[in-house]
Formats: sequence, C-alpha cells, structure tokens
Amino acid sequence: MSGQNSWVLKGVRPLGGEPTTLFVDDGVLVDAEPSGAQSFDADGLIALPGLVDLHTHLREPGREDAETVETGTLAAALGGFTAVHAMANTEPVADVAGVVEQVWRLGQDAGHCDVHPVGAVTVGLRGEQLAELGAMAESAARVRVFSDDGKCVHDPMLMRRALEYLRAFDGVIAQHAQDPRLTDGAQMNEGVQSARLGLVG
Amino acid sequence: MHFCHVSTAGSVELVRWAKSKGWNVTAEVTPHHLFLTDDLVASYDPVFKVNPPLRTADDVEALRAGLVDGTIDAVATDHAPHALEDKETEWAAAAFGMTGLETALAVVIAALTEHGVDDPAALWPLIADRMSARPAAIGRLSHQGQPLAAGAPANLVLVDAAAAWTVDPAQSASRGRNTPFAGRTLPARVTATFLRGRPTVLDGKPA
Amino acid sequence: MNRHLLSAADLNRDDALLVLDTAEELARLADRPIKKLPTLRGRTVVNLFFEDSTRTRTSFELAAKRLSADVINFSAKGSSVSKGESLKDTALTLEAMGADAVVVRHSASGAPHRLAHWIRGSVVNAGDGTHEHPTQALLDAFTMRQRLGRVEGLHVTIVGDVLHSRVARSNVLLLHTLGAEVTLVAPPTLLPVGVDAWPCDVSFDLDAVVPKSDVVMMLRVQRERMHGGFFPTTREYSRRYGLDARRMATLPDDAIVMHPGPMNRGVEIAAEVADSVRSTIVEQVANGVSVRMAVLYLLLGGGMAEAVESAA
Amino acid sequence: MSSARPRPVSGDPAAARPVLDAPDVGRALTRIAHEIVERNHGADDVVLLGIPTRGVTLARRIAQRVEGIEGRPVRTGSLDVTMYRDDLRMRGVRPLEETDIPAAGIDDSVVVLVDDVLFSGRTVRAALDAMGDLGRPRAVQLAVLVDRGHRELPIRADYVGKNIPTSLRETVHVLLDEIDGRDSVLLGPAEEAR
Repeated sequence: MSGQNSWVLKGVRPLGGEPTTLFVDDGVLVDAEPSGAQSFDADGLIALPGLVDLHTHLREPGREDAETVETGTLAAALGGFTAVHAMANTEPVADVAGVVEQVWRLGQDAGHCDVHPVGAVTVGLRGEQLAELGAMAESAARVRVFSDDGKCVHDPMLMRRALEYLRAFDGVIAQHAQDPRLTDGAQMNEGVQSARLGLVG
Repeated sequence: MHFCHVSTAGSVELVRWAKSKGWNVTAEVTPHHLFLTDDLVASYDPVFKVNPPLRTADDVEALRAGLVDGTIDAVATDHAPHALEDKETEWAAAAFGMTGLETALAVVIAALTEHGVDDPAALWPLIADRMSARPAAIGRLSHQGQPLAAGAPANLVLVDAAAAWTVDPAQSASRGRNTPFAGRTLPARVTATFLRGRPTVLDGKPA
Repeated sequence: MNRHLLSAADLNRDDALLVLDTAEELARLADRPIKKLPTLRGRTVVNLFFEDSTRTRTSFELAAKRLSADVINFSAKGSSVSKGESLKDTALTLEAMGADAVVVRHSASGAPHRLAHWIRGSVVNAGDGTHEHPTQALLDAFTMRQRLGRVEGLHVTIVGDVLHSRVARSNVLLLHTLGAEVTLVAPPTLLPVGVDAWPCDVSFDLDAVVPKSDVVMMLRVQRERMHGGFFPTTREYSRRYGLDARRMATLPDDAIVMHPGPMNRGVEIAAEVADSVRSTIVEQVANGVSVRMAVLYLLLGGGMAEAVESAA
Repeated sequence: MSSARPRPVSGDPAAARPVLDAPDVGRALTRIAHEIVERNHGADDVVLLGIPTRGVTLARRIAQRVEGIEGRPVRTGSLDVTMYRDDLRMRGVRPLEETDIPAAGIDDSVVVLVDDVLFSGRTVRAALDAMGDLGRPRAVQLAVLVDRGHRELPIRADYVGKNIPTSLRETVHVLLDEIDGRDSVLLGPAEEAR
C-alpha cells in the first residue's frame, strides 16, 4: 500500500525541461502512478535532485548556542539540501567513532536531511598524529570524507600517509589549503582594501 | 584529494593544472566567494569576515568560470553559524564565518546568471551537477545526487525560479544570524524538499 | 562635516580647510589670559582609550576642557573593558552616561567604525590599530601650513614603517585631499601590498627623495617590529632609512622635519635633527590641541548632527 | 591668513529700497568718529574692536577718521563672537571669524565695539562675554551704523549712524565698498515667514 511517501508531482520541470509528472512510490521514483499517492501541483516548479553540501559546520556537540544538528539541518532542508557533511571542528573534535556516530544519530533523529559527519584527519585537528580514520569509516556513520577544516594539514609526510591509508576504504581528504606561516594573524584578503583598511592581509 | 573553499583565480589555475595532469583532485567553491568581494570589508562589519576571506572581482570572475567549465566540481556552503557575541566585536576579535545553507541555491543562481549562464536549459543541469551529482560522488553518497529517473530514491527539491525574495536574518531557521546577504533580494526560492519521498519542506516552510 | 571623524577620507577639501582655519583662530586662544571658550559647556566628551597614550589623551582632554566640555577618561585598564566587556557593551554604557562625543583609541583597526553604530553621539578616531589617526594628519597639515604658508603643491616625504602606520595612512589621504604631493619611502617589507593604489609615489631610496622634499615626516619604528624580520638589523634600517645630519643637509633651505612622536632617537631620527630648527616636533604637540579643539567644536558645536552652515 | 569670509546678504537686495546712500554712510561715520573723540577726550586709550564681518570694516574706517582728527593712529582690532553666541545649538556650527586684539591688550582701555546693525542685542552680549576672557577694559562703548530697534536685551548703542524703525520681518542690508563694491544701507521688504 503506498504510504505517506508516495506522490504524483504534476507539472514539474526536471532540470528546467518541459513540464511533466513525476511519480514517487514509497520514497522511490517510479514510471507509473502508484495507487493512493498524494498529488502535488508543481505548476512549473523546477525539479532538481536534492542538493548535497560537502562542507557545513553544525557546531554540535559543543557550541549548541551557535547551531545544533536540528536547526542546521532544518536550514539545509529549507535551502533544498537532502544531505550535508558536518565538519569535525566541534567540541569535542570528531576524531573518534563515538563523536561521529553521535553527530550521525543526531541527524537521523532530526530527520530534516541526511547528516554525514566528516572525520578529523589528525587527532584534535592538531596536524600531528593521524586520527583513527578506520574506526570512523567502520562506524555507524560510515565516514568517507575526512578533513581538519579550519586548519590546514600542512605536514607533507603526514598528508601522504593519510592519503595512502584512506585508500583502504575509498576515503577522501578535504584539505583546507592554507599555509599557516603565510597567513599568521591574517584578517582579510591582502590587497588594495587591506592596505587601506589597515587590516593584516 | 578534495580542495575545500577554493577562493582565488590562482587556485583555480592550480586545480586546472592538477586535473590536466590527470591527478585525482576535486575542488569546491562557496556561494559567498562566487558573489561577494572584499570591498565590503570597508564597513569593518564582521559579518563579512570569513576564512578564506572575500576576494577581488577578478577572483570572483575566475571562480564562476571555473565552476562553469567544471574545474571546480562542487558548490559547498562552508555554513558557519556564530553566536551574536562572537560577531558583534571589533574586526580583529570577531570569529570567521558566514551562514549559507538557506541562501546557497539563490546566490549560485544569481552568480551564474550574472556570469551569463541564463538559459534555463544550461543553468539547471549545471546546478544539478555542481550542487548535487558531483558533491554526492565526492562524498561517496550512492543514494544522493541521482538523476531524476525511475529507481532512484526520491531525494529532490522543487524550486520556484520566478520568486525573488529578500534575505532576513531574523527569519532564518539556522541559529546563526551572520548571513552576509541580509537585506539583499535574491532570485529563486525553494518551495519543497523531499527526503526519500518524505517532504521536509512544503510551501517554503518546514513540512 | 558629517557626524563622526573616523578617517581622513571623511573630510573633503572644504571640510579639511574649515578645520585648519578654525584651528588657526582657536590657536590664538593660547596667548590669552583665560584660555577658555564657553561653546561646549554642558557637553560630555569621553576619552575611551583601549591603548594607553598619555600624549594623545591629554591633548584631547585639554582641547575639550578649553571648550568648557566635561571630560571623562575611560581607560580600558581600570574599567569593565579589562574584565572582558565587549566593545558594544562599553559603547552602550557610554551612551547611557550621555556621551556627546567619544574619542576612541583602540588596537583593532575599525573599532571606531563599529562604535559609531552603537552611539548616537559623535565618534572621533584617535588611532585605530594600523588603520588611521585623522587628527594627527590634521595637526601635521596645520603645522605645514603654519611653517610653509600652504599645503597645496608641497612635496611631502613620509619615511619608515608605512605598513603598520596609521599616521601614514591618514596623512596620505589628507595631504592628497589638500593637494600636496606625497612620496612614501620605506624598505619594501614595510610597504603594504596594494600601496600602488594609494594617491602617492613610492621610493626605496631616501637619498634620492630628500633633496626634493619640502617636508620630511619620519615615522616611529615600533620596538616590536625591530625583530619581526622586516629588516636585518636596526643599524641597517637606521643607515638606509634614518634621518641623520648628513641627510638633513641635503634638504632644501626652508624644508621642515616632522615626527608624530614619541621618537626613537638614533634610530629613525638623529638627536641633532630632532633638536634642529627644521624640526617641528614641539609645535606639532601644541597644534594638536588647537586642531582637536576645532574638530570637537565642528562636530559638537552646532545642533546635533548639524551640517556646517555654508559660509559661501 | 584670515578666514573672514563676508556673511551673505540675506534676502533679495534688489527688492530693497535705499535708506542711506554712500555720502550718508560717510557722513555718519565721520560724526561717530568725532563723537568718540569728544566723549573720550581724545583717543589715546580707545581701542576700536570691530565685530566681524562688516563691523571690522566700519571700525577701520572710523579709525582712519579718528586718526585724521587726532593725528595719531588709534588701536584697532576685531573680535569674533561665534564661540559665545547663545544660538549655536539651534543653528548649525558656524566657521569662525578672525579675532585680532592689539598687542597692548584691552586692560584699562576704553573699548568701542563696532557693528553694522544693532537689532536684538544678542551679538553685542556675546561680544561682552568674549571680552570677559580677554581682559578688563576701563569702559566699553558701542558704535553702530544702524539701530533698527526690537532690542531683546538691555543693551543700547553709544554712537548710532542712523535709527531706522523697521518691522520685525523686514530686512536691513548694509553694503560696504570693501566687501560689496558700494556703500549703501537698504531696507528689504518683509520676507515670507521663514
């Protein structure tokens, strides 16, 4: 029996194409109209696959005053996202299976969109020692994207080891590429504006 | 390797060069780097403080071109909400970061339109690829970013391309009020979002 | 003149000349028996100094008191600010105390601009980080006009750590507005990227520029810069960019030497130069009071946020 | 380098009718000069202080005449009252005019304030305040070219070029050769209520 997740989307324009009708049966796109589906008069709305964001900061755990997984994912849904990646610079840092699973579960509970926690590349984002990348990959969160975002993994040997190690489970490193020595105390883009405003570029 | 928040013309060149070598690299750009420039910092309003920082018009142009020609694979918001007190300070003491989830699609549409990609037949497939298909692939998400065809999970978004709207931080679902687009009128509004057929957003409001 | 003085760029040519002319009249006050004018009686001026600077603070305090204003010195050390109160709360506190004007010095560039959002009164930038110091530029221009009769067309050379100098930034802007021709001389490491967009020339060779200068302004080399890797040694800096007697001798006859103070004698300026007749360093201090009186009068003298009644 | 920019003549001079022509102005100033010398038994301790802007010009003209009479120059200067005005808060901030006090100062002198038109008397009050910070004159007298009545303060002129009864909303324009290219005193029609 078609449940609440069955739809007849009338008059949608997939990727801006000609208006047509899309059928959804129990959460899956199908070719024919399922019985008992709810109808939705799209009237020329553009249909796109749910947006995916590789890079967000949902602040939970640690800075729930700035955002929670619930408020962040609701904002994502309102922005058209059906999946977002949550960066590891939370408090505590998401550098162990326990924290990534907590974030993943918070996403599931909120239900606004899929939350894929990003695992830290190094312990505490300190750029000194590889975090337990395998444990995070095998965890319930199935982490595949790893990043020290907010900080740059600037030790070339450590980066090489991380890239090699991740090949075991098809992981990817999202590098916040920024040489810390060249940007020490930087406040804005260095150029005509920073020269005039007296801000370190 | 995937490069976060590419923000300068030079970086676009480096990614283009790396890809020409056949290396397995991908790159993302944020909506604010596709749209805003560093002259906004003249107000010293920390809402414009972000890392990597807002750049020059030439950088914006190069990023838009890189996104269109595929050198840059994906748009990613780097959504960075902050508590009010972390932003309402003098510039040097303010936290880096901007919210972006609720404005991303509209800003990217505005940026691409300004860049000349205004034919719907070109615009929407480009957005579907750079904001759904490719990021899903980079993130190894098999069930997201699929073409809207039978068999795919019903993860989709319905967009009213004609609805312009004005950004009001007080209305945002995000706890962060630090959107750099406050007061700006942007094109296109999300009407509905479906997560595996379940509506998470209807009529522009939480379902 | 608009309500605040945050940058030298806030002053167009007429505003700047108005300040200088007004300051010239107010300077006469110095030789009167009673150095007081009633104009700002009942107005409250707050000196909000996050960076301690007795020189600038006393100058502003004297200026305000000579106009009969009530002055409150709010130093960051002894106040809630040192207990980590935010800039915004400090501003709201001052607003609650009915400050008509806040003179603010802060180590962060742009702090006065933020303050201006939270305060109904006028904000005067008394130096913000490495951004600007508008009243210093005004008193420098005043001193030039006093000694050389004009500012327009003067060849002004500013020498030293331009990168970190709010004095240099304000001077370049104001001198350009007033029609002077400015040349910056510094080691390349102490010039900001993007300086070529500034309305001035740039040179690395002090000896080539000095003979053509009507004014040479030596910038202070801050102690913390001396080992910041910006130049090899203080000695080398002083040899290439310091103003010693030999270099001063190559100056045109009536050229003057300026320095915002406090000076590093023997580093950017030699003792005999600092004490020579060409040096305007002492006058600059006195002129600072007149200029700051003029600024406070022009910002506060009229009705709130009153535009200047055009004299034309 | 002084900034004494003449204040604009408000209202439309063209529509006004002359009440004093150039010779009248000259004769009035000559009479005032004689009265000053007579009243003060000479001009040795007299200091003529013109109130900018037209008062300064008039003070100089009177000084020339007094010098003609006494054969010795008389001390002259100018006294800007802007900073002492009581209407600063209501009106916009005004640029300052020049204050130029003779080197010997005004202590024990007879200061004769000179202005073009005496009206409410507030300008003279401001001048008196200003002088309080400059020294202690033996006496202060007031010379004006025109007294148009409507005093708001207990102030009267010692020497008056001409009394001209006016309605409150009429305007009096004093034109002087050095500033306006001709000598004349004009009475303008009542302006619309401003």
